[in-house]
Amino acid sequence: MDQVINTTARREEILKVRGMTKTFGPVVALNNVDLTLRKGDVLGLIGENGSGKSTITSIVAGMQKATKCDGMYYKGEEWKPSSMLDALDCCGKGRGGIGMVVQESGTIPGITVAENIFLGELGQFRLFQMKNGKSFGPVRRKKLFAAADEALKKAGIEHIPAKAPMAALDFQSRKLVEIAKVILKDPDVLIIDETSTALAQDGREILYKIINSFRGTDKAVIFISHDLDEIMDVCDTLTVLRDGNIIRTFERAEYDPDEIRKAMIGREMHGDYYRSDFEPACGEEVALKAEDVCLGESLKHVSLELHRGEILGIGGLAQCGMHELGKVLFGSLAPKSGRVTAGEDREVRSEAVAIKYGMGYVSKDRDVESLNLSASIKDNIAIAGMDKYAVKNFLILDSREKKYVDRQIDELSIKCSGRDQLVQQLSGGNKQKVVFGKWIGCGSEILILDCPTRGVDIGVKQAMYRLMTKLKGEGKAILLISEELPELMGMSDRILIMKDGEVKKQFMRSRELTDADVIGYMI
Amino acid sequence: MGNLINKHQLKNFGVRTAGTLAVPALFVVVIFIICAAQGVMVLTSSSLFADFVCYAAIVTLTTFALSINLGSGRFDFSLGSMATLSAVASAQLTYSMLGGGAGSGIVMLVFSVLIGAVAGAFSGGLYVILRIPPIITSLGVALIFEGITFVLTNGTYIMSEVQNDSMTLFRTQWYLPAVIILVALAAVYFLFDRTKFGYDYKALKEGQKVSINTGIREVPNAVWCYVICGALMGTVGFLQAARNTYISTNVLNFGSISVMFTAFLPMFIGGFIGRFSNDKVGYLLAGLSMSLLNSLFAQLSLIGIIDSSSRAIVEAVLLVLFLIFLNNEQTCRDLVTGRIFKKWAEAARERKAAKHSREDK
Amino acid sequence: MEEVLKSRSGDAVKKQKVKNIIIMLLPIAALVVLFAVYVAIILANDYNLAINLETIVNQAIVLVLVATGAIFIFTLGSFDISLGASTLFSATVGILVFNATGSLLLLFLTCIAVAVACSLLNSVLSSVFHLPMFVMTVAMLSVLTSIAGTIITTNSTSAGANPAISVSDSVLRDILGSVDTVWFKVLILALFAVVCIFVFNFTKVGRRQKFLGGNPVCAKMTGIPLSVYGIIAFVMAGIGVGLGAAVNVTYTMSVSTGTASDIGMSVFIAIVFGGMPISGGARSRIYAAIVGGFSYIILNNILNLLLSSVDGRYGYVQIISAVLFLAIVYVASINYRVKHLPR
Amino acid sequence: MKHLGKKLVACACALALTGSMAALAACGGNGENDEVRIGVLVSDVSGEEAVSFRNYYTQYIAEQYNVTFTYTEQLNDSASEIAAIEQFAGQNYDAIISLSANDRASQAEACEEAGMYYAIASGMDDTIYETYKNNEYFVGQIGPSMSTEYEAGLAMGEYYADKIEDSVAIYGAFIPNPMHVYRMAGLLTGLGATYGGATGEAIVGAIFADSGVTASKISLEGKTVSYLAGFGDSTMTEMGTIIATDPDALLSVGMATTFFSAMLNEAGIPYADIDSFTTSNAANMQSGTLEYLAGKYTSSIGPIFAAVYNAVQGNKIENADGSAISISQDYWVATSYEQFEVFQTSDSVTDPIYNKELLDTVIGEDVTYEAFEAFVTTDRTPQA
Repeated sequence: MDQVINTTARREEILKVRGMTKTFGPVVALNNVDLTLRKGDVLGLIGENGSGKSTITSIVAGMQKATKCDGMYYKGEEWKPSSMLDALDCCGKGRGGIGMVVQESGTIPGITVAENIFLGELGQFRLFQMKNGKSFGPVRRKKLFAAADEALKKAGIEHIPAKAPMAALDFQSRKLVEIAKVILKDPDVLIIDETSTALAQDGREILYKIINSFRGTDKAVIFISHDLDEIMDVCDTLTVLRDGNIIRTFERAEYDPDEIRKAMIGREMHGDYYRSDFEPACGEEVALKAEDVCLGESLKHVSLELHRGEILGIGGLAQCGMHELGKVLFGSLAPKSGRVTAGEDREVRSEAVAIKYGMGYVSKDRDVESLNLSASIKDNIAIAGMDKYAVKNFLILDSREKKYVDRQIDELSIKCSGRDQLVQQLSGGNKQKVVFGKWIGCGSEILILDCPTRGVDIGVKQAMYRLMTKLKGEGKAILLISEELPELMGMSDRILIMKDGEVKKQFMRSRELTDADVIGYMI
Repeated sequence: MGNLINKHQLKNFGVRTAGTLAVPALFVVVIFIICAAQGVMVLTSSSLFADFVCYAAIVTLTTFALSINLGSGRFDFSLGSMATLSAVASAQLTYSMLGGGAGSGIVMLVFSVLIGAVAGAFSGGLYVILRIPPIITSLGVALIFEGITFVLTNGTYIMSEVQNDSMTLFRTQWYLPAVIILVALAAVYFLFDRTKFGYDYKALKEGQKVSINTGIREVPNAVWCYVICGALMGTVGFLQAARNTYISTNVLNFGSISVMFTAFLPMFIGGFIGRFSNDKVGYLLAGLSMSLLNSLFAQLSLIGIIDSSSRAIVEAVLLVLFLIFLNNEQTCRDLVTGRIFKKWAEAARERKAAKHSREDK
Repeated sequence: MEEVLKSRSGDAVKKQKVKNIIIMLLPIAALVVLFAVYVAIILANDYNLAINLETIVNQAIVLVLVATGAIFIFTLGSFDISLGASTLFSATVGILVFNATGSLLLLFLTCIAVAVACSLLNSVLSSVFHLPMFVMTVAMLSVLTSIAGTIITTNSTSAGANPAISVSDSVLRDILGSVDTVWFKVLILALFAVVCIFVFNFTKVGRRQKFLGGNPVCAKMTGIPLSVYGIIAFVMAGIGVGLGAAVNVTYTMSVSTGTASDIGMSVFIAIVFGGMPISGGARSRIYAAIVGGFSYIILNNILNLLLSSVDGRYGYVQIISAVLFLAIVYVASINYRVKHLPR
Repeated sequence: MKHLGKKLVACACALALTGSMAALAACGGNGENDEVRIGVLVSDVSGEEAVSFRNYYTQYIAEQYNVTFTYTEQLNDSASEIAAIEQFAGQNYDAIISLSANDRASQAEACEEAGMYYAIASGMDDTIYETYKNNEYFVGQIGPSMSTEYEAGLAMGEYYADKIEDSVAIYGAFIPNPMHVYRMAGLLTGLGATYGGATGEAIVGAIFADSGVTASKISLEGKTVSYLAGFGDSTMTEMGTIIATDPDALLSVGMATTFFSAMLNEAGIPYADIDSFTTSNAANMQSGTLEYLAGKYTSSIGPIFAAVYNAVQGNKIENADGSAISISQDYWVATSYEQFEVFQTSDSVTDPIYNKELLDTVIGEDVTYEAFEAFVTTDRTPQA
């Protein structure tokens, strides 16, 4: 990676935040935080979920307002953006503002790429442009599309036509459109919030190219990621946040993964991160079986067997079909052909059947598919386990339900104010624990985990890996779908690598297995 | 509402034209077959044609209004009450000024549009201020508008206020409602497909949170939507008054609700047509189709083979059938082409094969 | 994006809890206050309290019964606009059966069976053909009103403007009259409410309904398909409609084309008035229908009394009651404000 | 929290306001003890006839006597009728006059239960009368009987029998509303047409059996008959179609003056209707093509008031065998504007035919059934 640092430019501050506090109701997300960004710098922000890193950047980028702030200065002037567009426009100056590529999808599927790129600023394409900057009249479509094509080109994205409907693009292309949208405005500060997780290698290359074009110039980048390796690789400086406070800032020379982890979680990490053994092991009995499953472009003749006491990893790029595979196995998507059976040849036709056969499914899209955010922890955990504690299999008694839920809260040590707390108020990690509690509590024998540690901080991650090991020991069958190779290699007894809807290669667990061995089969 | 991917792929002009005209053509063909079978004719005189255009205008504009907010997930029960209120208030106002003299029609139309727009602004304003789901505010607003209508008239029919030569023209001269349709179509097309407001509207509709975070101001956009709805419903109120030659004002306890239900079928048909061309044009074609259907119903009613309740059932069944088509398009297509039997056969064969292989094991 | 939210002190949480409870109790408080005002007016005017209270029950009972069952549909975040039409239709069939048999039991059973059948038709059709539930109910509204209208017109015994079927046999009228009492109505309501509360809060079905309303996608992934539970919800609503229809028959001893015409929309008002969010989900409560239904009726009665000498009072009554309705819903929803406009 | 506090305070204020209004209402109500309070049930608040009836009671009678009339809103079903009666009962009203007919039996029973006098002011119903005539609280019914309705239709039909040369259009209003059915039967008979039979009785039976009129079953020798009824989205189109055939006249059994006046005046097609003597009908007759109007006159509901008033004062009028009154009233017919004008001027809200002076002759302790009957049946049709 390019490491030229212009030391004279680095001295100059471009963005300064002093005493920023943000609260959401009773919850403090940022506590009197100071932050300084210097020209030419690529600053990494890292911290567990809820440490406040997205909060501080979203305030800087005009997405929301601070509850209290002693001062926010951009290029020496007071900085008060009213919206993200306003921040990009540098509060009316037109260029050189602050642009942010947000963590969740920042594009709108129902409209065209061009409309997304110029979202909220179509005024410039109106027929009549007045000298005082005002405009009126209809929007000229040809001009709009031409400008959008221009913008895509500028960001180095050639394969996306501006006229295409956003919905027709894949996830990565959508993210790239977002990047193009920000780059178009020539921001002097670029904020990238957890974007790279959505990108495959080629997409990441485009992103890194852009970041490097900022490095050492008069501009600067703030880069947010969960991936410690990536962030150490990309950033010149690293600031660690925890519980809304800034804990420590590391210069590149001081980088030490253990130190950084310690700063993030505020304590020493004990024991192993992943599984400690390197012997592939599993029971004889086949718990779940897919035979020649096909689903359009996503799955082509996939067959697999998952045994009791086994952790079977499925890896590949985001679009390789592995997420669809998870849903097919759980009966949530009906395969066009082929069949899925659990245990003794019992066909899995729907989620309800899957659950009856002792299956549980942790979705990648946790907030939508695995949780009912507006309901309490109790409701979420209890919903799948009613067969366990219902009297005569229909009567639900509060006392039994509470006991059941409290046991899960205890066993998974979910941090909450009580079982009646709403799930939407929990952190990502604790939300994921609730999902685990929901499926483990009801005694699932087969667990399909799709990116179970996505958006989860290190502490919880470690706890989850331990839990998986424990479950394996109890003879449960676990199918681990993940986009993170270290996790797959660290946990699985066996790894299947998928590409374009097909299983390309199988690896057995081994100490010798390396990233390089595997990646070749993914791309 | 329209499926963008399809739209993108359907570049073929022939397919687009065929898709656009398929449903209206089907209506025309079926209606003329029924006419021939029953020995009746529709649109036999110029005044009947004028009535056809006038009713088409009512349906089309109501459909425009319904689709604007419904498309954005905002349920509006107050459409009918806006139409009645603006018609009643504008009729009284116009009559007090002109006494039914020359120009009454156009003046009342202008007032009705304006009052409708104000009513819409009230409705939209209440929604953005209270920030409770629009379905609830619209219930309250409908009750309020119905109440105001009742207070203005004490529930009595509005008759002489809307019975004058000037108003008659809108019912008997087909070009007047035709002009209204065209102006309304041009206005909604321009506003929603060509302006920044329209682009913002679409962005908010498809991705509310992202749009707002980006800096699109939702509140004014929403209020303007309600204002436009109000103006459209004001026009509908006026046209109904002109066509019926009286206004029934006793609409307490949600008596005004049913107006919006008549627009569901044309809205879905229009949305379907919109996939091939433009949804606004679709609503117009659907409105014309519904009006032609109305003309047929009138003739069938005169010879005594259909009455208002059987008509309601026919329309409801059409709605359900069309929805079934929309939501099971692939199956319907397979059914028509006969491919479905092939599929069934394949599936059966597969099941059999799977069974055999299991048994073999 | 609102990353992690850390709880401040237990104190703040407690305060929030108290606030939540106040907001939750608001609809009940509103009912109590409205009731008190109503009683005060009655007593101050030297009117007969007993008769007036009976009137309230008579006016509210059908609405409340229908709304109580409808909670199951609303919980799913769905709604049924054909409830009024369904009430009319089942009452129509019910009264025909009663006229033919003279059996009270058959009246109730028929009404319930017909209403449940209508509900099933609604929900099964929409789940088999993947139709939007609401639009299906719009179509159902037309169909049921028209069919009921045709039946009533064909069998009309009325001398008035609206065709109507009435129970004219005096023996049969006496049978109906024997159960047309406040106590019987309250008993029916209480029984139904208890059943609903039980199903809603103490069975798997009820829990799943609430979960479905909160997040249908997640519910599906938890093995709770909308198609199945939607049907169950519509069946419960059907029972409420059937009971409402039968009680209406015992009260009026006739069914006309205008019967229950405003019930369909009043159900919305009642349920929201009772403090339940229109989107359903975890905050759904059975009592919302009862509290809201009675509040709405009492409010209208109060306004009618207060404005009795005003010209065009029914217009004013409706305006004021709509404004108060919006005000109460506004205050009750204060905890659930979001940045963007709700849909 | 502060925000919430404010809201709660606002709410409390609103409720306090309501409370004080309640107290206010209490002061206003029930001041005079001997005031007679009558609730009026209506199922139509929109039509001109309904409005003039209402004005006669609330603006004339209420001024002349110590009476208050309270009108209900439009009652669409039996439940709302009973609820209205119960509300009146709860407020200690003395009597109910019913112009609404969703379910008269239930009305009568509800009134009996509440101990309020009950009277029917329009659309006489013999079944109801026979059932409840000995009921203590049933005052009786005065208004056009079904045979009067039949006669009204018959007169119109006879008037037009010779005038129709080629074609006639008939509007059946809200058939199978019995009132409209009887008028229709009369009309067809008068024209010399048949519908499942030639006699009035047969026609009534046929229409009820069909629960409506089927156009093709009407037969009028040598002439074309077109028929429409009801009011819906296609009604105006149907009327337009009929007008295009240029019929000799449109004969209506009700509501045509409301729905079709504008169209018919403009097309120059003569029409006849059974409605009431309102200003707009006067205009239709003077400058439009309305040429025949049978109608109730505004103060025709005067006698039933007198009967109710007597009953409330303790002088319930009963016939020899102790049953309630049941007297039919006839329609007036205008076939020229002059005649119409006479009707209008001789019976208005400010100067009605049944004015106080006249009504006082049948109000009091010693009014006999015979005197009352004679009073109602006396022909008071104004002469030009």
